[in-house]
Amino acid sequence: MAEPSNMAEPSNMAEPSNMAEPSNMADVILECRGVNKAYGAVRAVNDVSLELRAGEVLGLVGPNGAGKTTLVDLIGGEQRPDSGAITALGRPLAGAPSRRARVNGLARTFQHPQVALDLTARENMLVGLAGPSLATLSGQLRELAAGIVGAGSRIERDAARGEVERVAAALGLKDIERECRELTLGELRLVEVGRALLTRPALMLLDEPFAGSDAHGVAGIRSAIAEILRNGCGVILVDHNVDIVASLAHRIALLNLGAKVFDGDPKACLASPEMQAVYFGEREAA
Amino acid sequence: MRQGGSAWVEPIVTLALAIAAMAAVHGSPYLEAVALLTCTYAFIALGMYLPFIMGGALSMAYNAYLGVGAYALALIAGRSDWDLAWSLPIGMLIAAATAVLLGFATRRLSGFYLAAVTLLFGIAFTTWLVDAESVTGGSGGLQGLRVPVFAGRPLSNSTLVMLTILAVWIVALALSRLRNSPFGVAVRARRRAAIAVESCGIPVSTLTLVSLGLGAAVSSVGGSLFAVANHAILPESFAVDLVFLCIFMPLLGGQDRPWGAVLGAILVVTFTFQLTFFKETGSLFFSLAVLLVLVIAPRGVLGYVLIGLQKLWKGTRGGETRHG
Amino acid sequence: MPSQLFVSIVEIGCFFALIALGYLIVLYGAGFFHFALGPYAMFSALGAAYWVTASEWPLWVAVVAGVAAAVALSVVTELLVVRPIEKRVRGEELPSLIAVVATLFAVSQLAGTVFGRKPFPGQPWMDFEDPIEWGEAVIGGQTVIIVGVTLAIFILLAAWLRWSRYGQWLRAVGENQEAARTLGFPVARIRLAAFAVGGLIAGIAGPLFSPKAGVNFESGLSYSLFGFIALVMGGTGSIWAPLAGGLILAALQIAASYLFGSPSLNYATLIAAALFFAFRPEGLFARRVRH
Amino acid sequence: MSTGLEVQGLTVRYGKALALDNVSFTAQAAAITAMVGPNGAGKSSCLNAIYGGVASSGALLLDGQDLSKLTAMQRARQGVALVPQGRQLFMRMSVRENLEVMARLLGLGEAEIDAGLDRFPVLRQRARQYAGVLSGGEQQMLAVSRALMGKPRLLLLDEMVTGLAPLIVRELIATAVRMAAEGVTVIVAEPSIGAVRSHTTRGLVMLRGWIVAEETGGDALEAAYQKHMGMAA
Repeated sequence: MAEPSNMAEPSNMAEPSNMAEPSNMADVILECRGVNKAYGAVRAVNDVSLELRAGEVLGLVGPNGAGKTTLVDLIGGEQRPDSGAITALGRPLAGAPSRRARVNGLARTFQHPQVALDLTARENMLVGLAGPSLATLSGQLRELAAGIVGAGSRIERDAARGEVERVAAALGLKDIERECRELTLGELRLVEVGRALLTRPALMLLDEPFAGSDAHGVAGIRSAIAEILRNGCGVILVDHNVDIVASLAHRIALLNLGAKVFDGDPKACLASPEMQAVYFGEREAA
Repeated sequence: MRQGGSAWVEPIVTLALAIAAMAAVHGSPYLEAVALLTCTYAFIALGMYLPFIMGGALSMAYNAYLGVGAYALALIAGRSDWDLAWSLPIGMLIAAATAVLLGFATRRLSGFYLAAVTLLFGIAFTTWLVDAESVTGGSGGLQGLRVPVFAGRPLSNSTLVMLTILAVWIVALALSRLRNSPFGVAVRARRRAAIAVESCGIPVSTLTLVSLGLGAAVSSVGGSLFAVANHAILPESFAVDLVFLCIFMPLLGGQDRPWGAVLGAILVVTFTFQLTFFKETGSLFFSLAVLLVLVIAPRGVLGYVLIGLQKLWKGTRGGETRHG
Repeated sequence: MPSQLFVSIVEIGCFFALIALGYLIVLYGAGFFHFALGPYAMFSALGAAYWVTASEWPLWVAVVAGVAAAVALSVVTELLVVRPIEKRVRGEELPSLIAVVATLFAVSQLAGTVFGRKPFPGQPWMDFEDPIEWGEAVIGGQTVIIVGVTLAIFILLAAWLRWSRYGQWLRAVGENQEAARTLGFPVARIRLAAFAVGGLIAGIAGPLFSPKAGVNFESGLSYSLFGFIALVMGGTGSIWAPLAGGLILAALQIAASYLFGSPSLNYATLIAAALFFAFRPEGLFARRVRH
Repeated sequence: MSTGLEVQGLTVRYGKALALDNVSFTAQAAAITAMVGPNGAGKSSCLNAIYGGVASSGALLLDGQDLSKLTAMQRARQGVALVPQGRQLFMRMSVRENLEVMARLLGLGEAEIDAGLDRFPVLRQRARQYAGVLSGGEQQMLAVSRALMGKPRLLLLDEMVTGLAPLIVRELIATAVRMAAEGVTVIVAEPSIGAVRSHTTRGLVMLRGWIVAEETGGDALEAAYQKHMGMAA
């Protein structure tokens, strides 16, 4: 996909927002109340409160060191907050990432795709489908026996057969029998989204899905987000490409130095003095 | 997840090979002894296949699980009149419990730390075998084990060999099926993307403990077999260097299928005991072969054999690709 | 505890400390626990003993040859085994762990094949006609040599890390490998130097200690394991941490065997390792820097 | 002195990720070229690729001499200097040792190390302390002094002033301006143009591994940047 000359506008420039507005009556699927996290003297997340509704895309933006990654880890369960509350579907988010996925319907992708490169795309996505059945010890033992006998696996029941292929097709992923080491970065990200979708989440966390992607990769993720919304999930989209996030999100939360400095309409956010200050620095007395 | 006709090729071909092996060794006491030793090693290597080759958890206490299987049989044989067949489930249970407890105690460890602690456990186990005179018969081990009874008559060596080769075939086939089942896929995904498996709601620590337990149980069967075949056991037979041999079997044989572990066992016994040419240098040649495979040919012997067969198969079938 | 045991604590402690120091240097240079250091020490000790007894070489020539062999083995391991595997599988720990475990096994088999599979007594470097008395304990020539050489190695190495070009670069890479790579340090050559120095230290430790305990082709495994635990106990915070770790592990092992009989040495080591790995993996002298 | 740097078709990949996609530009000598763009736009990949710490493909001509065949150490000895993003200091080594390890990389001696300590007074005062105990601004001065030890022809400054107090920002920018005045080719990469607006001759806007705009003068550069970020008023 060689552009004639890289001086030309890349074709993926921000198109006008075409996301369907979420019904504001939808229930709140994620709520952060006064969340704090500090490492020694550094306050990585500083009294952040935000919420997310089903079918809504919340953009989370801000420069490096603004606290985005820490907030994502707090929600995902990789880190524990010092204070404040994070609740999903009304239940407090607690415990290991696996418990949060099981109890609160939380799924996520990773900035550097966490995909087993020696397995095929189908097998990697199958792990998502297998999530509910392998969530408990008894489930694992049942699947172990079914695996040996070669029959009786809940995951491979007729209803599930073809589920992986359907989600892959919906995301535009072709030939999922290829080993993931042969896939492009954009395709790997689609595998992660597919794996996450197959756990039937209520909330999807996308961590810098555009980083290092070419225009084709970016387009792939844009259509993937539409597919996620068709599944009724809420999406938290974390990325540096503010222009693309603005074109996809219903709302944007701007973080700077650990604090939420803006939360509202994407267009308003782009034109806001806070965004101006964060991305262009205070006007110097030239 | 099977691909039509080809699902039956694997069991049929491997069963045929197993039967061929039975026929080849039948009647010659020396070959039968070599076959029994190979099967013992195969059981340990197959026991490591699930947690280590598939799951990536290099726990190195497999000499202990082998020892548990062997001493369980020896104690039942020597100190009770139960049918020796009971030693299999008992040995497997104790080995699985040991593996799960050790796995739980080391759940936060990985890589070098996990390898070091489990190796130390293996060394401590061998020391305990010599130290706990009352239980294990100390350095003299346990001698004169009674011959098991099978279908009314004492089990002859030839029958034992056939049953054992069949058992290895069953375990390897079961693991091969398991490898492609959802459970197996989750374990294989854990090796390089544990965070992703965790984020799908699957507690990785439980997955590891289940794998370790099953692996230890399979290895303990090898121990029971070893005790029956030799009618006596000594602590030295369960020293830690056995573990090194067994780690390298699936690597040399081929990681992509459990049959690689069985082939690895055959290669090890051939290098270290069988060929007079190697005599003293057997293990050295084997260890250098392992290094060569690790650096240059990671798919191992079986891996490249299968690639060759596939090319051949594709060649004859006019280029239509077939996934084995 | 009889004071003679303190002497053996110091002797064994120095040996563990040297192996742990070898681990630390390779950890600095390559960010990697070099599990094959034990067999290098064994190979050097076994080689020296074999060349003196079987080939009648003078002691010094045999020891130097042993040390040279250890350095060569360590360098070959990096160039032919670890580096190609790490290049193929970037950022995964298991393949390089398997590589060094395979190397550990291969070097042991090599020694067994070349020098034979029966144990050898080590050749003492120096004997006193009338050993020093210290309380009821008796301190022989070899003990003094062990302590002296160990301290000399620690001091020389500290100076090398402090003043020499490669020594400073090694500390820098150990401190922040990403920075060293970004700034264009010759990371590959620094890694090789670390492997060579690690091999050198292990190569000296082998024949230094073997007069006290003898050596056979299978000793390498326990040298590697105990050296690794001494490193973890001591921590990686300073060049002297391995010395502390080695002495503590030796004291623990000797106290356990004195109090509960020799089998308990392995039990005590297992329990100590499990506790340290679980609760204090960064060791006693951890790295602390204000971020 | 230097006539400038010419970059042709520079591409950087980290595994499958495309960080820099076939980028070409020129930076004049004795001038400051500013490179602006959000995090992840490829600015650091570009400067690291020019310095050589990161593998890349494409041609790099400094005063007509092609650097792309040289290792980073060789380029540094040819007068390419980098103040990396995040400073990349050795925290548990002293201020002097941080200069020493670099001096030895460049094949320099005690004279250059002493000159390095004297470039900013705080470095001489705290020469024996660990770099980790210095404040952010002081650490940045150490990183800058480290880069200037080899009397560079090409100076690459990667987010040198981000997050620092205005007083220190002014001092560091003054140093950059002074180097440019002495004929050095200076390239400054910053997420926001604020600090270098008035000193910029040529400017590039980078987005997703591309150069999407090339302007002359700081104000034109900022306007182009705002437009591409969809923030034009």
